[in-house]
Amino acid sequence: MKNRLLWPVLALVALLVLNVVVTPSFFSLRLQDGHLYGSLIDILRNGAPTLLIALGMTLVIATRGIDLSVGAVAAIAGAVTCTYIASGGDAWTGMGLALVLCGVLGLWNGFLVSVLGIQPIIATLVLMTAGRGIAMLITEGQIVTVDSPTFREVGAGFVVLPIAILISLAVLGLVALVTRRTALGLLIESVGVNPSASRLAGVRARTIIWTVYVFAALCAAVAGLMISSNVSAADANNAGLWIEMDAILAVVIGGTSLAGGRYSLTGTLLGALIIQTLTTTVYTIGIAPEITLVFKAVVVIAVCLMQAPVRIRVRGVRGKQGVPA
Amino acid sequence: MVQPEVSSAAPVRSRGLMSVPKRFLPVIATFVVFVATFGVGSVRYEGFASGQVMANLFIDNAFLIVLAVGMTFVILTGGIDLSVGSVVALSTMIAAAALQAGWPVWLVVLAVLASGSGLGLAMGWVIHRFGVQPFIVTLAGMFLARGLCFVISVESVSIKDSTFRALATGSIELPGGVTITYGVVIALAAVLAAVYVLHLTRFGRTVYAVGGSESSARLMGLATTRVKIGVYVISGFCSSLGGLLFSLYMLSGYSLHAVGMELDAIAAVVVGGSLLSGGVGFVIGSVVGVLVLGTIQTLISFEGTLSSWWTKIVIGALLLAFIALQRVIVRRT
Amino acid sequence: GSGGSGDAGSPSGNAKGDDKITMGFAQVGAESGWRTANTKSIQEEAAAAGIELKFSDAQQKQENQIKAIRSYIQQKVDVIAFSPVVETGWDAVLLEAKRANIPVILTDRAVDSDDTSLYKTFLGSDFVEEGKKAGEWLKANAAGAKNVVELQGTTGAAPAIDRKKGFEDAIAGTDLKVVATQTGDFTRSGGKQVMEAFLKSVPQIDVVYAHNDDMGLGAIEAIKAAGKVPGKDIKIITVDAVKDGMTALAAGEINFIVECNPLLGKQLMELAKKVVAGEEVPPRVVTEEGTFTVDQAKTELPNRKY
Amino acid sequence: MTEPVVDMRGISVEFPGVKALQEVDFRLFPGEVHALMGENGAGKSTLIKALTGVHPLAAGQVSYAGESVSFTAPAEAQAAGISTVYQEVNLCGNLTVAENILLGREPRKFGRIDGKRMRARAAELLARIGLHIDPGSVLESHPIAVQQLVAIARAVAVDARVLVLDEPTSSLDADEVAELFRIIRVLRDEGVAVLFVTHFLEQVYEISDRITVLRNGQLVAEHSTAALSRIDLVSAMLGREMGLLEEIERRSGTPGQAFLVAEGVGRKGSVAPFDLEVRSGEVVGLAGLLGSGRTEVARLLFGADKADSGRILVDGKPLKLTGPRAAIEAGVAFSSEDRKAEGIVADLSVRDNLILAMQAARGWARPVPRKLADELVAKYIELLDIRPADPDRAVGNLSGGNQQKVLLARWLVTEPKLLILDEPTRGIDVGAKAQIQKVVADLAAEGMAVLFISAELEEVVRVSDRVVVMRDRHKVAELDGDVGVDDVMALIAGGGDHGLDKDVEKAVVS
Ligand SMILES: Nc1ncnc2c1ncn2[C@@H]1O[C@H](COP(=O)(O)OP(=O)(O)OP(=O)(O)O)[C@@H](O)[C@H]1O
Ligand SMILES: Nc1ncnc2c1ncn2[C@@H]1O[C@H](COP(=O)(O)OP(=O)(O)OP(=O)(O)O)[C@@H](O)[C@H]1O
Ligand SMILES: [Mg+2]
Ligand SMILES: [Mg+2]
Repeated sequence: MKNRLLWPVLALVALLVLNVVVTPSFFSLRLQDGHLYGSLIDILRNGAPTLLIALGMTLVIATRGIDLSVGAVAAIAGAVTCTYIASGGDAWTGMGLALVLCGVLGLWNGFLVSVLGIQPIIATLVLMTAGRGIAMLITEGQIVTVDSPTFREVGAGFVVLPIAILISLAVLGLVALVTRRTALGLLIESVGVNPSASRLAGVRARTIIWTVYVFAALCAAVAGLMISSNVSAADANNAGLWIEMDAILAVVIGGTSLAGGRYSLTGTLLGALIIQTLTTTVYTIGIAPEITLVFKAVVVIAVCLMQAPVRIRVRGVRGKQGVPA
Repeated sequence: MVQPEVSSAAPVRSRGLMSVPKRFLPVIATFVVFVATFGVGSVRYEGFASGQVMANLFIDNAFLIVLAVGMTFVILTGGIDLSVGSVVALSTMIAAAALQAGWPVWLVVLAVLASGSGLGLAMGWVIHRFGVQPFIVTLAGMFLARGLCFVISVESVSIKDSTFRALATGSIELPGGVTITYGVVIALAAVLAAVYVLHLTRFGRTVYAVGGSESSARLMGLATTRVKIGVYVISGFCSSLGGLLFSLYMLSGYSLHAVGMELDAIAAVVVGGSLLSGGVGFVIGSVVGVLVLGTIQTLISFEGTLSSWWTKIVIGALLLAFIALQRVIVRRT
Repeated sequence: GSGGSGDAGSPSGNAKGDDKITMGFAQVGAESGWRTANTKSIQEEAAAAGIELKFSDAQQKQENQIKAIRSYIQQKVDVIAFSPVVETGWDAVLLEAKRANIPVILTDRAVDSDDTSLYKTFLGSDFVEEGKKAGEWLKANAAGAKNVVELQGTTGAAPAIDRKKGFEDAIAGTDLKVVATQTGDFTRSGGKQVMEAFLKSVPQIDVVYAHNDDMGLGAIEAIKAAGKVPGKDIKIITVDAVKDGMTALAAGEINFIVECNPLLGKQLMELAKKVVAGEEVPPRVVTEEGTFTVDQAKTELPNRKY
Repeated sequence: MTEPVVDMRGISVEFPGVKALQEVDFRLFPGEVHALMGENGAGKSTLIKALTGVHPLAAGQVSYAGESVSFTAPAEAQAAGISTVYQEVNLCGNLTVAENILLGREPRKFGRIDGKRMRARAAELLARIGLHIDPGSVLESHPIAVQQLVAIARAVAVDARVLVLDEPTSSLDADEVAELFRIIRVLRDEGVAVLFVTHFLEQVYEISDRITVLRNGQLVAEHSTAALSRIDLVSAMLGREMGLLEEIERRSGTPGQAFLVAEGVGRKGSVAPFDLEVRSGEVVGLAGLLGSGRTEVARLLFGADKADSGRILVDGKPLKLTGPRAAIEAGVAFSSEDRKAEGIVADLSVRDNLILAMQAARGWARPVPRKLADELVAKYIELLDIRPADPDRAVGNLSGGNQQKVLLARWLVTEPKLLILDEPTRGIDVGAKAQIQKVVADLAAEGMAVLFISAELEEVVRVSDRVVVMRDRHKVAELDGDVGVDDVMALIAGGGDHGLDKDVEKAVVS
């Protein structure tokens, strides 16, 4: 695993170097109103929601699942909170409400997957479609703008570093701690690698699967709060749009297989950073919008070829070393 | 205590109750649910139960059927192809731009099909040769194809070619006054060809074998390389063919066409009873899957008064109702 | 504000003797607050005019719009109206409508078809004109500003293309120069992210031209975070004039907004009645839209509904 | 003798961290049955895979039919006439039996596969090895033994010059083995070279002409079978004398309370209601032919399948068996016969696999302390001689026999009150098998109840205090203490008719 992370790291470094070459001041940081200011900080802050969602996604994927609904759930979280605040409510209560509601949505996903046995991609597709409708229902299709200093902190606030990335890193640390210090990681992986063997070994596969979907939904909820807090508005339509793809991509770049089983949280962190750096790079080095996607495609291919377990089979040695009879 | 003798001969035989093999069940269940929904629609909405509504289901989804066919191959091997939607857009773009530049129709068709298949080949090769996960490779393919659209033109390009127009507007009269388009015929031909390839050729059987267990298939001496790359070529080909049908449907090339259509195609395949893990599923199932999605759309438009958000919620709910019913039927039997 | 050009039609049905006009309206989707206001206006005005409205949301997909129009043809509505997602690709379905003798009204955006008999009239804004207005104002109020950064709408989307074009045309030949342009996907967070990057990579930014208010609002956040004053250090011009944008304008954070009016409902219903009654209508009806400066915004803001 | 058809010289194969084969020479002659012997992990399967192009060679040379070859894929070896049954059943469970037999060489008509002829041909090939199942049925629906037979049918379906069989008999009982040997003899007489791997010494002496012994990836000896006594063979394999086999004549004779009592437990379509009692401190053997329902009995008792009649009492109290967890909580453990699909968690390490059941029982919040895990792993690696003795190696990379040992260890560490072992010694070498039997006996002596299922009748009779006989999905008898193999055999075969064909047919053809 360690070795495989080398390549994502190199990819990240390569992207950063590219930026510095084009924009020499890319690494420069300065203190602005008591917090750090610079491109690197932007990458961290804007990458925080993706990272958070990717963390939840990592565990879901480790159980052989996938969660397409995270983007919609993020939108719902933002919608609930902003609508609540806009109607005169308190920010903390609003966020609490959002988390509870999204937790319920996670339970729903987990129910479809682990109890009804519906394939994860289609089970979560239901909420992916309907969820955005629910978010719009809550906001009535409008962008709900709020003016709440408390709420602003989540996505746009700073304690030297952006609060958003601090939250994401804290969750990363927590997940790492919980899955590696308890047996949860082992059980998740065993369910992902061989569900029937795990069941026969007495693993509560159902509960575990259920748990990871709830966790993914909660991650998505917090990410949704960050996204809407960052602009102090809930945009039910666009908040978290396609973020599920970014999250899955982050997980996959990080070396976790979509087939389930072994997962790497560090890999996911790297993957999320690579994706956000890529986006920022596009803006910073001034790639024309028309060729942005081509540029992204090239980078993604390069990253995955770099980390690919190259299948070159060394066959030349044969024959040369034949043992004399 | 139960006497062992009482039921002595009984237990062994009860497995024969179903005359249909178990693996057809999901497809049949999907079909049953599809018919039921159509029935509900007919009762609820005036004019729903007409032949033309059924025909429109095919007309409006011909391209999706073709995409789902290609996707079925990929999913059967346990892979996934996220590039299909973008390749559709690229195909419409190439077709429109080339026609505008005055290329002859046959050359345009050839160029579109070749570029789609070529991209599929490239992706398949990378997936196989470097052992990269299909998800990333085809996602890159998705970016690339969509990006190339923008490179060709940011604006939409109208198709003015008379042959295309004739094909697009022409229709075939079926008994009962129902008309279908040429696109439907092409889509159905693609379905038949896919069924033939999957079930009656070695290539097709190997597709199933690879999906069942790739390592076993390799040890059994099957041509796994050819199949693993081949399915992406097929999917690429189907995407570009779907793209051609789409350009007939739209008579335009546009870089924002078919955004997210890959998810529709995947959903259709999965709703049709295929397993994403590979090895299980049928092309016919995918076709029924497309019809299911189409019916949901039709129901929505017949309902006619849903607000934008309720539209999304109802689509989700109907999708859920479908798969839940399908599960119930599969479990009961 | 919107204003009716014709007289208010009588709400009591049409000339053919049907008791009620049925209109099928195929909306693009609900991708923005602007669009939602547009939908709402149409729904409300239809009710007020006594027109039965069949409404469908295409979820931003042209094929869905086509399907919806087909189903309206099947359902034999009296008139079809829709906002085309994109200008190409409507000939086939419009021909079907024509064959079925159902008149069609376009809103928001024209279609690119040689056969103008396919639709009766087109009601909507002119995106190129909007871009031009933005450019003209800037030319007149540049005051030494040179470097413009542009926040584009979704790449490939019609408003984005046209607003870019109109703006470029207007500032051509002046000192003004678009030094960086990037898509912000019409969203606030998109606008903010892009602006953040611009603030670091572009040495001197005088003006931000955003294709809609939302991106402009995002840019304001980014500018504030960089320690600059939006509206002063960096001038901001946007298009749309939704409520949030007008609020910012009134607060002086935005300098100028070109209106793009979503409240077409009333005009549309009037046109529909005429069309169904077989009256002549002009082939192009431009919605009334203005522009707002900071001062105008202060007076207009209280009346803003969307 | 004539020229060898396969001549491998100085073969070395390396995996990351393991030298699986070091300079091994191997020759295979036409018309001979050659047994490849060695302990678990000795490198037998690796040698076979090196021959057929699955693993690249680090060094060495292969010549086939007099020419130097270097196969890069199994397909090439197969095309050249080397037909192979690999150790784990390597077929596609999602396809039908007929397809599995004929994949890649389906009969065709006008270029398309002729389904009817395919099924007919498959039925013919199945009949040839004495298996009467519906060729149109899905492979997955058959027990592992049937799958093994299907794999054999596939291998003998082609005209090959070399037939390689890697532990083809590990799940088979006497009748099928006899049938297989009949076919092997026919092929041998036609001049086919047969390479055969097994851990059953009797089978080696019954069928093979020559023996090659590997140990720790190195060649130890190549002999003609006649010239090598069993004792010598075993010590060549183990590298030491072997005395254990005789020792486990253990019959405690003091079973305690009835731990588990099944009353009229049965399941429609799988096994007729039966009564069964397992007492603490005794080993109950389950004997029967392929498809007689032993596995089904085990699964019902464990809750892996739901019974639809009868009830189960544990310690005198009725137990509501909602699933495996309920059984585990009641102190029942079950090791499945299908180690690939239901046993190992391939990507996880030996350590993780070993503590999995224990961990699952403790719940996620109370991880097995690292120190305890290491102690347990060290203990069982030593006790069962798991090789390589590396707790961090992924279990999927272990040899088949060693995987089986890890599985067994997984359940032993949970110290269950009743241990249900379905084919626990499948693919286990002689030395380790004796070790496992001894462990089972010791556990019983310490008060554990054991339900022991094995295709090898001798083994069942040797370890069991009581033998329950299954036939045609019915429990037909319960035999006490000192029964002989022959007594059980008579019961298994039932009223004299040839059990196998009929039973399987009845069971599978629907
Ligand atoms: N793919 C692999 N990766 C790493 N090590 C492997 C792999 N396959 C086999 N080995 C190692 O090579 C050695 C030889 O294994 P092999 O499977 O050949 O043993 P075997 O003699 O067939 O044993 P058994 O009787 O248990 O089947 C073992 O130590 C095993 O762990
Ligand atoms: N999952 C299944 N689906 C359908 N049929 C099955 C399934 N599992 C087993 N069977 C059938 O049940 C029969 C009994 O199998 P079982 O595994 O109980 O036999 P057994 O006595 O354990 O023999 P062995 O383990 O040697 O195969 C088999 O012949 C098979 O046809
Ligand atoms: Mg082996
Ligand atoms: Mg069995």
